[in-house]
Amino acid sequence: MSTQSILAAAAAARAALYDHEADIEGLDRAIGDGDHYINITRGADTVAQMAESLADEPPSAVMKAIAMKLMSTIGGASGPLISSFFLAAAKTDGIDAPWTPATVAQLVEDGTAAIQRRGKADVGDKTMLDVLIPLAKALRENVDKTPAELSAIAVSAAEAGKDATRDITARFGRAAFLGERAIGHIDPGAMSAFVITRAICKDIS
Amino acid sequence: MSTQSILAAAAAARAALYDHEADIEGLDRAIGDGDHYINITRGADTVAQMAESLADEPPSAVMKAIAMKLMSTIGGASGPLISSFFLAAAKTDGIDAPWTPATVAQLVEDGTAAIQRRGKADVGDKTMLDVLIPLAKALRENVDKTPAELSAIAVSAAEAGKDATRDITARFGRAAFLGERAIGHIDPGAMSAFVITRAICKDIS
Amino acid sequence: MKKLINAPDTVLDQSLAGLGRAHGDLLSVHLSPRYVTRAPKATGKVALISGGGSGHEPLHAGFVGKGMLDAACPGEVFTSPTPDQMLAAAEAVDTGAGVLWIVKNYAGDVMNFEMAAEMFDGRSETILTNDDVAVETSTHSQGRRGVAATVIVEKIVGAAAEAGQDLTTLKALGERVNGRSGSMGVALSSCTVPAAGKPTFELSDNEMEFGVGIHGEPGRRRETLREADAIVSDMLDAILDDVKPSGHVLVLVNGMGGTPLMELYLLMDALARRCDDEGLTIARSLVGNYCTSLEMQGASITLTDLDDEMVSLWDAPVRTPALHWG
Amino acid sequence: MKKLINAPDTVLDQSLAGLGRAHGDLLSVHLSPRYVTRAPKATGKVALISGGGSGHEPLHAGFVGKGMLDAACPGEVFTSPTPDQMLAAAEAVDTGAGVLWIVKNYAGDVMNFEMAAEMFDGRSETILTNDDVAVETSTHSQGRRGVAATVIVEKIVGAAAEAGQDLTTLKALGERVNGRSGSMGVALSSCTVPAAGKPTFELSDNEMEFGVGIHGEPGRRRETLREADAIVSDMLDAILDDVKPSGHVLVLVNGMGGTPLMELYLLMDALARRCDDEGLTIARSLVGNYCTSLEMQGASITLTDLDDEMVSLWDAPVRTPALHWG
Ligand SMILES: Nc1ncnc2c1ncn2[C@@H]1O[C@H](COP(=O)(O)OP(=O)(O)O)[C@@H](O)[C@H]1O
Ligand SMILES: Nc1ncnc2c1ncn2[C@@H]1O[C@H](COP(=O)(O)OP(=O)(O)O)[C@@H](O)[C@H]1O
Ligand SMILES: [Mg+2]
Ligand SMILES: [Mg+2]
Ligand SMILES: [Mg+2]
Ligand SMILES: [Mg+2]
Repeated sequence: MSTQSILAAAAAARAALYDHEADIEGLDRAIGDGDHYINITRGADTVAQMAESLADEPPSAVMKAIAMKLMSTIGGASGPLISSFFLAAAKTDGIDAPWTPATVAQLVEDGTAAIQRRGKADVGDKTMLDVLIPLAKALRENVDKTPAELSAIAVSAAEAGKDATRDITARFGRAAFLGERAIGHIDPGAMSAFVITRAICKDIS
Repeated sequence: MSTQSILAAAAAARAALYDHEADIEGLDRAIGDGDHYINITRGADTVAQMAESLADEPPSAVMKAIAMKLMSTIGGASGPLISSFFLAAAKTDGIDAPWTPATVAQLVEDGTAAIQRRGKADVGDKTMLDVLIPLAKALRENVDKTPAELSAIAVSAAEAGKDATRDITARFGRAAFLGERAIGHIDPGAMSAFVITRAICKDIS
Repeated sequence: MKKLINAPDTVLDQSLAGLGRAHGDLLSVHLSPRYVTRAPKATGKVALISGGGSGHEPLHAGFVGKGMLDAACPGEVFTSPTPDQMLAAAEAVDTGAGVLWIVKNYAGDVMNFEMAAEMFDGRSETILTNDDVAVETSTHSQGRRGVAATVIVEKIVGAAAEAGQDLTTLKALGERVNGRSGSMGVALSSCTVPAAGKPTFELSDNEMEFGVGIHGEPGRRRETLREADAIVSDMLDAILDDVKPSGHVLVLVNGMGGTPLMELYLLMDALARRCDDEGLTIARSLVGNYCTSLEMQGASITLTDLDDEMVSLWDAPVRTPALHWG
Repeated sequence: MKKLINAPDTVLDQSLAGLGRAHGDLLSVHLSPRYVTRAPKATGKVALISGGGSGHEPLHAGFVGKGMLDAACPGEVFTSPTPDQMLAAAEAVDTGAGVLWIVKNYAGDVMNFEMAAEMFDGRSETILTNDDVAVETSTHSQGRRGVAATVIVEKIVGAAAEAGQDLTTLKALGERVNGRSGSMGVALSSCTVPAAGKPTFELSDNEMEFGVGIHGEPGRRRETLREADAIVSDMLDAILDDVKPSGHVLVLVNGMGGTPLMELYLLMDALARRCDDEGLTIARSLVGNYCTSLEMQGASITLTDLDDEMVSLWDAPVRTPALHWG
């Protein structure tokens, strides 16, 4: 994947987030503090603003620049987590070579591991990791598929992960303070991770 | 009028005020600060509580005791004005002799003059005086009528005075701060003065 | 009505009791009749007594203490206190040097304090504050309303009393401070008097009351809610129509009770930018809830044209629940 | 949404600018990145830095000044600040004696401060406050929320830093104060995040949220609004289930932003009566808006089990916009 495609993917993700304002905001208002949509779109807007100046950089530099910028832009819980993702992605093996499905799998694995190191959470804790960990696994297990097949598999894995957050209590994030009252609501960070994944996959296929 | 009748009149006035909560309160909310009903009924309740202990006192002592008690109970603008009324009434000529229509006229004149001295307002300023000054005048001009006739005249005078406050701006009281916006609302103090007058007159006739 | 209270008729006494529990080092609370006095009693100075309807907290009881008031008389919510309260307060705090009544210009307050002054045996003088420029005076015999500048009068005159100035001088000083001050307020929502149980007035979702009084009385006009900069500009224009400061000013950005500090500081910024444009130097300022209207959302701006004596009296030490410095 | 602002995205900078204009004698405001520092810079002492999402004013920037914080980092409303702000603040205020980060226990704050600490070249330690007893810890890996006791930690540790105590001692002191404190809050109405434009949650006319968080997060239960005495009793019971004070306590009756002082003092009275019954002596108290949630109506109670050192550090001089004494 070229820098061009990374920036196109970011633009697609941003547009998709805008389309899901009500969902994402509503979920964080229900079991968080209502700002996740604002935080995540502030990040997406910032990346959009950087796009032009990054157009001629290699993917590793793009990822690093995005990471540093998001670190100082998003804030909240999602800020350090998302910027950790990009910081790790910048160092993924083969990032500046032509991308294969294995590169994508590796990048998502590296990014997801960085989020786990920073936030200490795991699958089943009702966070964005419920989308990212199954997504990374699905990508790794299907690196031999065509991009279109891989996209479809990725979206299903992300969607299942997102849906799984509905029926559990949270152990991390603000929803953890809610105990049983969080049950019945999808985690807002899982929702935004799913929306982004689906938008990027659509863009690819 | 005996002490008994004074206390009965106070009870009748109190009951009538209770019946007009919405009117009086609404008017002070519209062109004042919304507390006139509370202030005036706090006064009426206090007099009701004193009734038993005053039953054997002469009218002058009853009026004086009510004045002092209301002075420390009502507060606001109406408190000092109403207690000035009773303080003056306590000294009205012939207050402790059997009352004639002339005694009543004199009492209302004395009380009204005391309110004018304390508050500096006059007829046409959109206050309780728009009821009291015409009332005093009507009583004085009709001292030769029967109590029933006098009552009817008094109620008409009070009502006309009350209604006249609707179409004028205020020069005293909180409504004065409203300028033209006070037009269209009856003055709350005029309303309560009318309600009290009518209740007492009904009680007499 | 949503309030953290037990019952409308116990609000005032229980709130005063809490004030006493929180600030026993600065003041004493008396409940029958209701008045709050500085503790311990001052000696050899003119005693400053203020008071008015409750619901404007910290005004006035929150300003009782060294360097400010000797006593405050709280009335029922938005209802003037009564002469017996004022008389008891005066008898408690008079040191023989006389009593100065500081009274906001409302018919009820004026008449009740007047009755108290007539009943009081000692010497006393009265300062009437009437800083609210919202309502024009010309057509009204009573003059303007007294609002947040009362805090400034109480602080400055309080410092002068502490410094030993006599009754006549203090009255003149207070009148000077009041005369050099102007205030203007806006409301975004109504307040609810506990005993009434419903809002004093109604504003629709995009409306504000420009020139609102501190009891929720209407002001100059009802208008569409606009940007803070535009509102502050109109407020300042209204004040500057009246007060004509030459150089150094004190500004008070005062919350009505339900507006958060974040917004009050934002108003301070807007006001400071306008003052820069006008060539006015903000020499002293105060931002917070000082003269409130229960839980009303809104704010007022007060501007006082300072002179050197006023600045040094403003800076003098004060030890009260709500103002504390030096 | 009714607010005195210009636009949701300028609220924070304009509010900070106003803070700077009002308190130029105590602090300096920096906008890019955003942090507020004590002015002038202190010398030879451990630097205390706190921060968190905005909307809790005066927390934290209102506590910058002599005897309390050296710097505060305000994030967007209810959103943790970012590591670049913390790093810039640390570089500005570090005297060489090290930096103590005072952080409320929320995932976002913890992670962002953690990143800043990793990036900062000097020595630093962290105190996490987690005084909110509303949400039980057992089932949650993150522990409890940090709320109003943060003010008490900042004051007491601030005084100790001013007295020259070293980084390790200060960290231990802060953890002791936090560990001996418990808080519980209730909301009668929601707050509205400016950028969101609508209330964070809905309560019907007779409901309250018992155990609400300072971002409008739900707490223990939604229930019918009751008398203040009953609510305070339940709040104190919840705190005493956790903090077991033996004798002298500090109480903080904290307004959430939209509740008037009259009600807060009434809660103080209710609390004081309960403390009398429990044999607890209220040795120190604070009543007012200190750790707010924008314009939310509601209040919290914090109780700290005092020891002698804590009392004398509490009484030590402090010069900040929101706390000023001694
Ligand atoms: N420790 C964690 N690990 C992974 N994800 C987390 C963690 N804590 C929070 N999150 C995610 O962050 C989301 C909330 O982000 P956001 O609303 O932007 O921040 P905040 O909670 O500070 O307001 C949650 O929905 C959850 O998915
Ligand atoms: N100077 C005055 N002279 C006569 N009546 C007055 C004067 N000022 C006010 N009033 C009367 O008092 C009424 C308001 O009383 P109330 O609401 O109890 O007191 P407040 O205005 O202090 O809240 C007005 O409606 C008016 O009739
Ligand atoms: Mg959130
Ligand atoms: Mg009234
Ligand atoms: Mg009144
Ligand atoms: Mg947040």
